[in-house]
Amino acid sequence: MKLKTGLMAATALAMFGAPVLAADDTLDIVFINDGHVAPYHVAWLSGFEDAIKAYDEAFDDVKVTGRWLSAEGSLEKMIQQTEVTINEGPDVMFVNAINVDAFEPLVAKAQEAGITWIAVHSPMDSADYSFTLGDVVNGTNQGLAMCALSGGEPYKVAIMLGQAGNPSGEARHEGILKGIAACDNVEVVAEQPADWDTVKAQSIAENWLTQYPDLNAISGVTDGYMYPSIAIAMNGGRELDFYGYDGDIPILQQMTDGSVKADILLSGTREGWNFVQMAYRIHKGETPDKVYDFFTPLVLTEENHKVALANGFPEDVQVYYVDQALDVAAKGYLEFGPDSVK
Amino acid sequence: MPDLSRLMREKNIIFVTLALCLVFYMISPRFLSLDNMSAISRQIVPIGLIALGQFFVVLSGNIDLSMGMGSVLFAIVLGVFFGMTGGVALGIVAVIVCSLALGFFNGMLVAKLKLPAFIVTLSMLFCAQGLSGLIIPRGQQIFLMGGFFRFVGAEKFMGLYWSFLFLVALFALAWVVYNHTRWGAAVIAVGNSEENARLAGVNVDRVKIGVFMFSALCSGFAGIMLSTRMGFVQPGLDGNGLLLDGIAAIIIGGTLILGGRGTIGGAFWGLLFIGIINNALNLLNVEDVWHQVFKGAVILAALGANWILWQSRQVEAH
Amino acid sequence: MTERLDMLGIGKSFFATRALDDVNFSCTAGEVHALVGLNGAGKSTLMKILGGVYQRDEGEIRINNTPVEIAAPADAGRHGIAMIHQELSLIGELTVAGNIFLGKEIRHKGTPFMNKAEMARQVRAQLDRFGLALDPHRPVRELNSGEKQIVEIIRALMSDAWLIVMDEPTSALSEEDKEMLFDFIRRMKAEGIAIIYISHHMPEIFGIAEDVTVMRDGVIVLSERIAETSEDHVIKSMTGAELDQFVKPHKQITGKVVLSVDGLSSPGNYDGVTLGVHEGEIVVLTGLRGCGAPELAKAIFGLDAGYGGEVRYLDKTLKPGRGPAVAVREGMGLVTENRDKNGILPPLSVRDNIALPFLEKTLKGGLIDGARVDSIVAKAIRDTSTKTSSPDQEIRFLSGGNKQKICFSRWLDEDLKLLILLEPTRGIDVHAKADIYRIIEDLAGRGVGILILSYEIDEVLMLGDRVLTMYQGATIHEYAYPHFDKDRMLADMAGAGHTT
Amino acid sequence: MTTTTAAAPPRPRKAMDSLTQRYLVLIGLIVIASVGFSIANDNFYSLANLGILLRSIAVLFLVSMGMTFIMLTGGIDLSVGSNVAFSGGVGVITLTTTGSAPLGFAAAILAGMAIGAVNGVFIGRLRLSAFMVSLATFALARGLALVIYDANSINVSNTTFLWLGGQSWGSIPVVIPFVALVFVALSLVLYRSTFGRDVYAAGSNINTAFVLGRRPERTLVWVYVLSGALAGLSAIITVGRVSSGQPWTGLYLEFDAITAVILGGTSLFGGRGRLLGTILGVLLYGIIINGLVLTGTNPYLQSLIKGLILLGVVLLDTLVQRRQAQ
Repeated sequence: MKLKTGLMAATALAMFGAPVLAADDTLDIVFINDGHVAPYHVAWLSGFEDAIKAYDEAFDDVKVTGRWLSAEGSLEKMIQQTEVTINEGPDVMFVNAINVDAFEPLVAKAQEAGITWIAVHSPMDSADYSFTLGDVVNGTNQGLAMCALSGGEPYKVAIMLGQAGNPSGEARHEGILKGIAACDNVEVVAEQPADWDTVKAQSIAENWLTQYPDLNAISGVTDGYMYPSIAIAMNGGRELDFYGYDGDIPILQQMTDGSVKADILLSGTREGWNFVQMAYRIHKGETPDKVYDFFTPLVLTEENHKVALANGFPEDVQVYYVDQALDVAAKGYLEFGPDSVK
Repeated sequence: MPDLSRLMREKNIIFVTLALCLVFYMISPRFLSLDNMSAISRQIVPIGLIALGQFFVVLSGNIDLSMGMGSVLFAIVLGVFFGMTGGVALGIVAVIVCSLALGFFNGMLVAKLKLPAFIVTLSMLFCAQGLSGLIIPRGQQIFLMGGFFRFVGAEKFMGLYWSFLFLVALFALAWVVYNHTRWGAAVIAVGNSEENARLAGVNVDRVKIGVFMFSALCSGFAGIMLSTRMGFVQPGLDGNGLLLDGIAAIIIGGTLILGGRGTIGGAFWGLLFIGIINNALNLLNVEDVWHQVFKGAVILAALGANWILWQSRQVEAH
Repeated sequence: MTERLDMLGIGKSFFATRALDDVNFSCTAGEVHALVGLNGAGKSTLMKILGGVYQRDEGEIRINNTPVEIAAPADAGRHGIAMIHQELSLIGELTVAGNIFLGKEIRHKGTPFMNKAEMARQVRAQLDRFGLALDPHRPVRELNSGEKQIVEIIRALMSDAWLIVMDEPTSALSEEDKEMLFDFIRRMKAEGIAIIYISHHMPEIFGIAEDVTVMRDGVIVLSERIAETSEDHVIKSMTGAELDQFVKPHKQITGKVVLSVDGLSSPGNYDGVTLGVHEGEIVVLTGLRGCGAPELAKAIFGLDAGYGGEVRYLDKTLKPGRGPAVAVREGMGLVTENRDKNGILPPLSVRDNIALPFLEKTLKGGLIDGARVDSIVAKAIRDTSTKTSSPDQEIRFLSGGNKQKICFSRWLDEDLKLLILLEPTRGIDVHAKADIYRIIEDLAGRGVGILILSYEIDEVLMLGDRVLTMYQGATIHEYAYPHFDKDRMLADMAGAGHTT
Repeated sequence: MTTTTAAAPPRPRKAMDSLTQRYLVLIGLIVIASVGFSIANDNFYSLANLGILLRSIAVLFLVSMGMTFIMLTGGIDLSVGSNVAFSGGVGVITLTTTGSAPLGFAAAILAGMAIGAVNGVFIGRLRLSAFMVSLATFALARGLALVIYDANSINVSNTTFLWLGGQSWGSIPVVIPFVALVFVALSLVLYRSTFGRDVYAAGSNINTAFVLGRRPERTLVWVYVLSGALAGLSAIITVGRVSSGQPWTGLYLEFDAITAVILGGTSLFGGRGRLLGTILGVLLYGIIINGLVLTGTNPYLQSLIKGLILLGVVLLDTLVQRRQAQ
């Protein structure tokens, strides 16, 4: 009956997406994202949905409503969705713009209509707030971890990139290279963009394993690449290290048995919850930093952290151990739930 | 003289494929390594299944656009059942049942209501795409771990992947069915002239329903193979890419898109051709942006080459 | 026991039209029963009911006095009824044997696999029986139309049929092939097979049939033993009235030369043909099928490129491979022999079908003047007495004769200088034929040069101002009206006295 | 039962032209969808929203009109979506290097026509399968777009270049009257020019068209060039819309266009259909699909609805016609 409930839920969403029921105080949040398909997106959007529900239930004085829209990768669609949304006048808009320049006129229009605009990931000067990730720093941490865990021997790594030209992907890439540069035994033997596409990632991983019989590790700018890479290596009976980015729960779960060495705890769920928390705080009159940096620690196992520290990994880098990371990733409310603002 | 033109077509693609191999080998000797050959053999399995199913549909004068998204849907059906039961058997049964049902539905609409196959299967493409996201809770990915997936996806028999052996076995079976059973002759007849086939006593409706059920079943198999290769399933996989590669394979292999003419051998070589191009572009580190250019140009070149060959044959005939 | 078929009180309606009304038809094994009638008289409908293609609304079909149901073509086969359809109903991509056994392939015992060797052997045996050299393994698309007809007949024979329906079997056959066919039919008769023979051709019918049944407007108007009737009587029953005979008007050819062809050659098709067509003159090319005349006509029009020699039209030399567009712009027109393949535009209206070649002439300010098109179309319909409910009617719903008239009416505007006609009356009935002859003479009277290819000797004699006989690609003799010699012409066509 | 023999059953007295009937069905569905949306959401049919909606389907209008010409010839053009990206890229690069908006416009349209010409020559002159040829150019044009953009987007600030796609007069985007203008022009071409009649003729029976001296092989080339030109025009509008050139723009746009044209009653087999049907098809498709997109319906549900509408309309049409035939 999953299909039926899914249908009904979706229909309900379509029909009553923006209810205008009168309540004393309302907070309507719209999140316009560039996609809905990648595992990170899925976690992100469901974290957002869950948080909306939780906040609405937790606070009697405010009616919290919200919905997400997916532009399915099309800038054009995103602009239309933004225009329609501005017309409907929510309180807060999170926009993960595919191209920030195209949105400047819309930011002005939204602010005219009294809507708080929060630019997601790529900061905008004109926006009320920007929600950022610190991609270069995170990438550097991944690279540093690679150095520290490679064991000093010659270590060959292949890096799977985002879509060419994508700012997030390029910042992460830059960071990773910066981190790797800290030691000289790690050699980047191949780099290829997989366009955030898991299937493409699979072919690339397959070819790498053929082409570089002595490959030691695969690093990626998203955990989406890790799933097929791990499957391919496992099927091929190859022992490889993986360095992920995103904090997807299934990848975190693969850290304890060893194949995934390090990950960056963005976690879509956490980010979704953090959005709602941020919107609620703003609604209650708080003013966060204009550029709000999402707290994204590095994830390692405890042993590996110790090994890394012994190999000169900087002590000031914040590290979560796997259990803790899994906990906050699965339960976004631990960090960003209603209790965090009460 | 046994069907010279057919032979020419098949040989044509064989030569082109071998020449391509040589070129790639000269650029990167690793291309012809055993490892890479077996990697190609595994990569082509889902496309091959799509191509094989599509072959009979196209032969009968129809087209099945729902095969690519269908295979994504069926991979997810398998995943959903695996998630619920933790086992594979029920999931595979479900995939087979669902795919046959989809094929039957397509076939009925085409055969009985006389709707164009293009329209019916285009709408099924959209429906499959939608359902693939709706039957999986919140569109999440499902991990498929365990003996079956490892076995099909990674185990070898005499140096060849089981999945590739399955594909080859299916092609062989299809070859026998196509060349040595009444059904094969009936499909050709329907593709040539529905009216004439009907007059000769061929049950045209049953043939049409049959080819659509077979193509849907193939997309079911392709879905299973996709899932074993990836180790996980998720909606939003690029089914249309698979579909278009599959169609390209059989057309390059000499199947007439209007139906009525084609060979299984040709389809297989066309498949290798597509598989080799896909693999080589990655392996030779061709810059990503050039992949599509190269692929489009190669298909155009293959079409042009076929045309020149055809022209020269026309001249000979005079 | 002698098998017999009775169709009793058969009725069939399509929508509001009564196609068959209380039709009684019988035939017996060992005899040929001719079924004749104009196009649309209902004979094909009747046979399609017998063949399981259509379902009857009323009546009963009995075989040997037992009522039977024929719901699908396969049922007809089970009852020993085989059909040879007017349009060849073969599958080009299958082999001769594959076609003959389509739908009833022989299998290896206990397996689903076909026994191709056995099927080929059986076909071989049948072919040998009639002394035919044809490879059972050849794909049918490589055969010529005579060979295809043979395959159709062998298929009917091998289906163990006791009754074979032949729907205008000679329409695509050469004279030699026709003789072979009649030989076939006689032998089948001797073997106790019943044949229903549909044809327009009186000589064929009176040469081979024992019975004749005439249909008109969905009812049977005559059913007689051949011995007890006459050609005139049969024709009168078909048309329901005296046929107003077409009489060739007398005329004097004085105009300029429109077309002159000099030493035209194309290897394997025609060789060194020289001819000329004057204004207002009707020149007829005739011969047997395969004589090269249609290829010649197509080359003149610009459809074929690979020829040597010269084509001069209105004092200009036409280059090979120029395509027909040049010729059409200069007032040349062509009516092809195969309407459905390249004569009509099926989804389009009568208006669009007629207007297409002369659209450029109706332009006003760069746009098509609809009123002008309408008036030209209306005139064309009137002049050819085409029967259509309106110019907006889609052409595919018209009868063969009316479609053919539309193929003519496209060219009737005043700029036409030369009209090439390939088998202008193929497959149309006597009424439409007379109309078409009249149209041709009218055009000639207006000064249009006309080049006709015809295989029907009576038509040749009736229409030609000048007749050229052809044999194996070469012109044999030229005859000028009224000095026609039918016997010599036939001898020319058959290659008598011709050394190769 | 279909039969092409001379003894085809006479046609029933036609109650209504089958295309007219399809148009009534479409209009009915458009009305139902409109009412449904305005009940569900007060804001949906505000003038501003209507403007956004129409603008969002402007490109689909243009591309679908080109596709109508192509499908009237019995062909198909899978390359239009990629072509929008490619010709946009050429236009934007020309604009940024020369700084001249008119040159940019010309370059975009010429680039679109170039891809169309490749299609046209292979399909019209060499008589190769339209499906296959345009499948190849589908990959080729997308690849070229990625190459010339180097997979990056390029920002555009030239106001002249952005005018067509970006400017609005009040709530009415400039592009809407522009699309209407193109519709009128193309209608004149299709119904009142010899080229238009040749399009129908080539799709009805290419052999006959050839014998009648209509040069259908040329007609085919020009039809694909026209579709390419419309893709180029769409590219200009798209760039104006998003004030940048995007290499991935127009992905699978051809599927939407084909769907809209089929909805509009144009036959896949050529020779039958009208531009008006395509307009209605795009409107229905646009209102429902874009309505759902803009209001944030689950994208998977959108796909499902898309499929069901396509199947539903065609099925309804067939059933109604069958009923009339009885």
